Amino acid sequence: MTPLGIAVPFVDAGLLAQLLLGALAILAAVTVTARWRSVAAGTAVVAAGLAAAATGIAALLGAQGSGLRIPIALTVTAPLDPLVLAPDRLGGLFMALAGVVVALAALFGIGYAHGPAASRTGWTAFAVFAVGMQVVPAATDAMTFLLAWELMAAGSTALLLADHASREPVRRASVWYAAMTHLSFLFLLAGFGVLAAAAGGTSWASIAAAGVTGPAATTAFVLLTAGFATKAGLVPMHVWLPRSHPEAPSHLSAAMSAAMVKMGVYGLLLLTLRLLPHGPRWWSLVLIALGAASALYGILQASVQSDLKRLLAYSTTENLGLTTTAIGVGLLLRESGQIPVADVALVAALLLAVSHAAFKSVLFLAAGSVLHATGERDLDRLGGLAARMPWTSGAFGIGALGAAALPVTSGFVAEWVLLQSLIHVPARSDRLLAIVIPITMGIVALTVGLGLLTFVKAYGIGFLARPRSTAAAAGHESGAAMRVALVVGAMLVIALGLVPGPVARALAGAVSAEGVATVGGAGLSLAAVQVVLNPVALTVLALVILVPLAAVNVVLARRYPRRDVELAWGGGGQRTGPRMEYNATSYSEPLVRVFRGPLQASQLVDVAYHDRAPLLIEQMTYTQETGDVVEERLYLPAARLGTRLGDLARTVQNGSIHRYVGFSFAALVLVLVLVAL
Amino acid sequence: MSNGVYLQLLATTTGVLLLSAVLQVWGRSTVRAIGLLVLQGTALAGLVLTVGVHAGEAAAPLVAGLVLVVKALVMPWAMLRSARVIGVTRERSARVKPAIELIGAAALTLLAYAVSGPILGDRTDPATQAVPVGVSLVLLGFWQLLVRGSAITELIGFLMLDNGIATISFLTSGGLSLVVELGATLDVLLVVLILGVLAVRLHAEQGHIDISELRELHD
Amino acid sequence: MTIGAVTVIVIHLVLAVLLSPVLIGVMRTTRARLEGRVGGGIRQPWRDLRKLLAKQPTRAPGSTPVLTLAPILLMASSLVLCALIPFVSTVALTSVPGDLFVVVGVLLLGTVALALLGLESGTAFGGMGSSRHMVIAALVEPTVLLSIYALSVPAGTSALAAIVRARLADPASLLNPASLLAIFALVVVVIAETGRLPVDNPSTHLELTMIHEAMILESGGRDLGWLELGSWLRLTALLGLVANLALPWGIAQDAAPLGLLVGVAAITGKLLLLGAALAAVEVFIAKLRLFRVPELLAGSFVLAFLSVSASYLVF
Amino acid sequence: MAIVIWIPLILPLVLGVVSGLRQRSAWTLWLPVASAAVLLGAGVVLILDVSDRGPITTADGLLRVDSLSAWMLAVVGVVAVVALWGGVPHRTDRSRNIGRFAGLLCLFLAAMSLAVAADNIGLMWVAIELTTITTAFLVGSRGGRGALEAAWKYVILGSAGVAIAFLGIVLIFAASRTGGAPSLSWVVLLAHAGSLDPTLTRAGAALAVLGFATKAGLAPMHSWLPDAHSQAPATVSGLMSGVLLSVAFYAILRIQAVADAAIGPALMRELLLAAGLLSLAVTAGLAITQKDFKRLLAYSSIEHMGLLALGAAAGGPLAIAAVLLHILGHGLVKSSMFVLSGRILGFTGSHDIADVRNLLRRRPDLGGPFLLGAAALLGFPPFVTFFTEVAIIVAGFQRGLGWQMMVACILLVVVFAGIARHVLAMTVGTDPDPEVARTLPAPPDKPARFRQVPIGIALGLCAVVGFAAWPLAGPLVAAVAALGGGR
Repeated sequence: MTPLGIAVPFVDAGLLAQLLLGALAILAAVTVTARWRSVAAGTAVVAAGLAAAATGIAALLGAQGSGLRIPIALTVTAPLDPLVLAPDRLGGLFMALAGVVVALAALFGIGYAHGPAASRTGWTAFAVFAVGMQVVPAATDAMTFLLAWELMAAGSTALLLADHASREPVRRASVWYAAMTHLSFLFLLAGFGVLAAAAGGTSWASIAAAGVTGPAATTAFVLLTAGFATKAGLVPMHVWLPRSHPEAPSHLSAAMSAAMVKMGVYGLLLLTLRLLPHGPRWWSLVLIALGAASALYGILQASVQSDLKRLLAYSTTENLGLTTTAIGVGLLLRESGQIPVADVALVAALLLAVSHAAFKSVLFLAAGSVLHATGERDLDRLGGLAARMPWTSGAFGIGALGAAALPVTSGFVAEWVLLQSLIHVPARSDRLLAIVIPITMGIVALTVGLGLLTFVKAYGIGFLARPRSTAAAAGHESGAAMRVALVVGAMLVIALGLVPGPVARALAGAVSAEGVATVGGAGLSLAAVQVVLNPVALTVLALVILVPLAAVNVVLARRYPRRDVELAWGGGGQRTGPRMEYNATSYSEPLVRVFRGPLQASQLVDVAYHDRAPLLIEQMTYTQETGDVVEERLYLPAARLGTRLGDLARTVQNGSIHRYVGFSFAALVLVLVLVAL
Repeated sequence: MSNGVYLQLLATTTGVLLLSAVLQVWGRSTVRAIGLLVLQGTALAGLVLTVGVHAGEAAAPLVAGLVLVVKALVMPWAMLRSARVIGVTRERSARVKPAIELIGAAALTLLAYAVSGPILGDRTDPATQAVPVGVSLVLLGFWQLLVRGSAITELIGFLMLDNGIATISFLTSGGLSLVVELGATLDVLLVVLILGVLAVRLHAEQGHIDISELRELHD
Repeated sequence: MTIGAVTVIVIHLVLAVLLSPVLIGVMRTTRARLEGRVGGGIRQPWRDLRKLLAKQPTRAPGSTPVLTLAPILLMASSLVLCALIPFVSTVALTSVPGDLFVVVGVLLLGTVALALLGLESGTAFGGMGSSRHMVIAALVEPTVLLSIYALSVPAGTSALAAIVRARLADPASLLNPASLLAIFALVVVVIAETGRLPVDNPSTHLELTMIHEAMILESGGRDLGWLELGSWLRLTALLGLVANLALPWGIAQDAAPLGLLVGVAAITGKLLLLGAALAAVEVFIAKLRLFRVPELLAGSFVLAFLSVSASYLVF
Repeated sequence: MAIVIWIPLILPLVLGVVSGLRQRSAWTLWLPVASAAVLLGAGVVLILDVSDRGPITTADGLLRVDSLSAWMLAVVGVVAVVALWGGVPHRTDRSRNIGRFAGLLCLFLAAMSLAVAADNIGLMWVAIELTTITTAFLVGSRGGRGALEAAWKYVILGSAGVAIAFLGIVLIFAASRTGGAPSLSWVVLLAHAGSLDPTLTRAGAALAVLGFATKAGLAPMHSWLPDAHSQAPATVSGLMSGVLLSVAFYAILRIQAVADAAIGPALMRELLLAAGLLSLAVTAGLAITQKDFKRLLAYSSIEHMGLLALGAAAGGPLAIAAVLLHILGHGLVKSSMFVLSGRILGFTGSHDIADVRNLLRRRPDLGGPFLLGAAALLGFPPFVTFFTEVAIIVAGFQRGLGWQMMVACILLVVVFAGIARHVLAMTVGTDPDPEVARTLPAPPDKPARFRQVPIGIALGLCAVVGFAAWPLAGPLVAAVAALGGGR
């Protein structure tokens, strides 16, 4: 009997419902006329997402299905185990996460999708992507996993392509995306291949039962980590992220950034907790290093971006980096035998993943709403939207609070648990821990600090002050479906932050962590940590202070009302034009000075003097560019090398029949010698 | 047929085969090359007859006659016709220095002897001992494809290759089953005809048949 | 216990609101005297505050609620800080235990409110101040968290009250290297967060060098009053925190009236002394160039890092 | 049931002769399609029959259809239907001697049926070489210097390569003579595998595989392939890629089965691994900077043949089943891709990738299927190629080919990047010059629906076949068993 008392087939029914609803969505996308297509297909996808959420939550709470078997033509023989869908607790969590995000994104998409994204292809691709993604965590064997994984990849690539089919940046983004996705897929394929070879089967159960060790385990770990890290957008495999997220339609960006990259996290957890649970110590150090580098690099890049969606994309790298760091710390501690603190770190990883899903979907959807209203995603051309788009700006604000990890949002809770796990590492007895943990702490702290700056900038420049372009000045609030999605998402951010206790307890089950308890209905208490976190109580305290303060303010406002003036700003003098405002580029300029190296920053001041009066300046142009050092130092040389090799390879096929005969002849001689030896 | 005569005939026919092959590589005249092809076909027919009669196969003269007709008459005739139509009697120029061609040919013959031994194992019957000649023919035929630039010479190289395979076939096993042999012979004949037609069209298209200039299709 | 904790919180709030203008007054007066000026007197901040709160603020078309909310939020954040930090007694609510990470979170809320206000004005100075303010806040963050880390290792918890109690119980630990390094790093943090010299000059009105002042340049009347009071409260809270961490003597361990009285006296004394000392030091140093501030913060980060390592490896 | 074997051999011949006689009649164009349908029908009937009653033998043992042959016959049939139906030219652009063209296609199909139905390596060789002859004219049928050059290279390289295979067959026959049962029949050779002369078998099998690798388009014997595929009419390219290469690979599989039984799997494995990896490497190197989309498709065929070779090298039931399924999937997709490329060529008038831009918007009827087909070629689900690719790699790892599979994975990434880049440039890239886009001829006003049907069928089949446990699993298992269980 399951804890919920749900009958066993619920999970199976839920899985089946997702697949059927997905099919229904595709059917709707193909058959319904353009006018009602978004509504019909979008509703079906929302339903599929909700089904996934329900199924996932049931599985997270312990419900088990008997397994949904996929029939394939390839005769199922060793080492290929049957293809079965049956989420475990961890899988349930990620399925629920994906489902909620998909439901939000699709709901938003009903109002948002236009042009190619609302075409037959667009909605079909979105449905394939959504269902594929929801099913990934339900896979119980490598083939099913890869199948769902590739459906997710194919759907998202197709949708990415569908939007603005004739814009050059989209094509370039989609080539990057497709190539990196396939790289990830082949890493995974090779990794699972190694595991299947060592274990004699492809199902998780048989791999776990085989207890693979030695070089096979190491190879598999390296390959699979590389594959999952690519999907999770970790440095140095993050390059597809800041290219594809901005170009994708916003509901897809939201789903990709909030849910799809999480499948990389799920994979890492699956790998390190279930498939190869007894890895050596350096595995966890690899994860910590990957995570810390991604966190710091991601947020550093995010803080200097002026493209809103690109900023959010880099911030995804940061958050996934933090999550990976938490996983690494958890594994390091498990390996050191510090189980209670390790459990806290793992719960922190899950909380980070869940909270990121919540706030990042809100942020991307709000960015989509801005894009929808103004056609701009360049912060340098936005501004003043808080007055014009109150719902959007409110939702973005809450999302930004979450992303900046401020109380009382989900982001704060997640980072609180991560920090608590770090400071409670019993490092006195272990020199390695005594070095690694403080460094990790420092990096996490710097990340948090820069995150604050990033989101103050994003919100302050994008939504406050005065519009910096006519498009921004013409901004208007979005339609009902989009608003509902935004509000629900923002409420999730707050709700997860207000009641961390029950959330964390449910998550703890997914990684079988002990010592996570609820206090006072909402608060969170961790056995390994001697402090409780009760955001509700904190909120009450703050309200107790705030209410009298507000009352005093109201009284004062009655007595001394505000004066409406035409020229309040600009030192009380002349109204400054929008071009005089601080913009996103100038906002991050001090930071660029500090981190010139890793940002590949170049600044150029171009001064044009007056013709006849050389001391007078006619015009000044300031250009600041930042680049991605990983892309410039790693990928572009690799691409150039590839092209050069390609040119070299062309001499193989230079058209000379004598050369071709020579190949055949050489092969003949070689084979003759070979068989004669 | 006594063993001595058998050995003598075997040695003569295979010797003529090898000789004609080396002469092919040496010479540059197309007409003479076709003549050598006739010689080669005749020697091959002789070999077939010798091996067949020695093995006591009744169909041996028939098969030998077929070989003679196809390899020594029809194919050379077809080629000669193509060559006449095109009007080429000599290759335009050497792609590779003649010395290198010959040194290569010698090396390949040695290679043929070197690899044949291990492949054939410890068998000692005289026919098997002559197999390296067939392998040399194959390799030299390929060599011809590799170093010659004229369409007709390439064709001759291909036929030499085919003669080599036939030699090996008769020396090791007295030939395959009749259906297969017939089919294979027909195929080769058709290939030669097609190549002849193509060579004529090549000449019509570009005024010469130097195939090393066929380099329009490339990457 | 709960009633005691509530009493302590109320005392904290009242004390902070009453004490912070006095603290500012003492600091300004000290500075004025050392510079050979007369100064406005210790009660001048009070008078300023009363004047500001009774003035009408202005509003321009197109302004957002941030204009009204940010000052209140800064105030609320500073007041919650004062409620959470153990000034007088180590008694705390069990459900809101004054966890250092929560304290930092609340502090940062105030920081963000100020930064958004700076951007809201839409002027170049506001944005500039906001930008510099946030860069410093971001770079300070590692030092803050690592100092907390260092301080919480011996106590085994990040709850402030427990840390202070542990330090009180083991006075020897106050002078060990880990503790000294951490306190020093924390002092740098407080200076940076509250905008004191050498990071920012609180009394400057030269636009190009200012940080804090630039953000509130456009505010007036009641808004400015709240902003000033909020900033003073922040300074009070953070100085009080450093004071009680460095010199925990005199703080009450329970909510008994006598202990509380002693605690009030002790913290008042410590704060005023510390404030005077800070002001005295400020007289002798100049403001750093903005782009050398990161170096200062990097130094403090190294100190904090060493203190953590020291707490593990040395002792 | 022996008569069913004769139908796919005789009927296409008859139809070929008919179309050769009625050169001017337009309906002759449909005769090859009918021949292909006959092949398909015969294949399906034979699959069912063989699964009930075991292999069927006729013509004195020269022809024998077991489950593998029946599978191949059906695959050849369905792929040929797609390629030929899709390639039927529209009424307005038919040349005069369509009858000869159709006749040659019918002959080609007859030869293919003979190759898979023959229980004799020699006869199979004859059949495969016959295809060289028929296709030589087809490749060169467009005329012009390029077609002539391609045909010349194709015939010379193809014949010389296949001659090597004949040498190998001769040696295998010699090996069987030593063993006391001189025969070229699969059944006999497999039954007496233990008594074959090992050194001769070794040399024979190696040379035979090398020779057939030429026709299968495996590197380093692949050189003819890009030229021939790019110059041949689209239908012929599709047939060569989807049918001819596969049948040649079928020959390799048969020889591998015999060799594995006689001398153990080491030699064949090494050869196939080398060929497979080399093929992937060639594609990887030449796809990146490719400029011609038909050549790109040709290289993609080399890549897929390389994958098949890797699968055969791995061996084992999983890999062999995957190989057989992959032959079907690849054939379906590649033939439709070539048909589409022919239409693209008709639309833009150029082979150059650079001249084809933004197809998805300009000609969605071409761009959409082209993109889908490319996804299938690159191994995206739900297309069957996904399952087979994964199964081949996993089986490879399981059979101890660890590092080779890693190398294969790396090469596959490069291949993917190269092909994806070009296909995306063709389907979604911006128009090179807006003026050019405007002056291009408007989409030809042709009834497109009917011509889309075969492509839809092919891509649809490819998408669902992967999930068709019933009815495909049974025939697949039987076909693998016919190869000796894929040791």
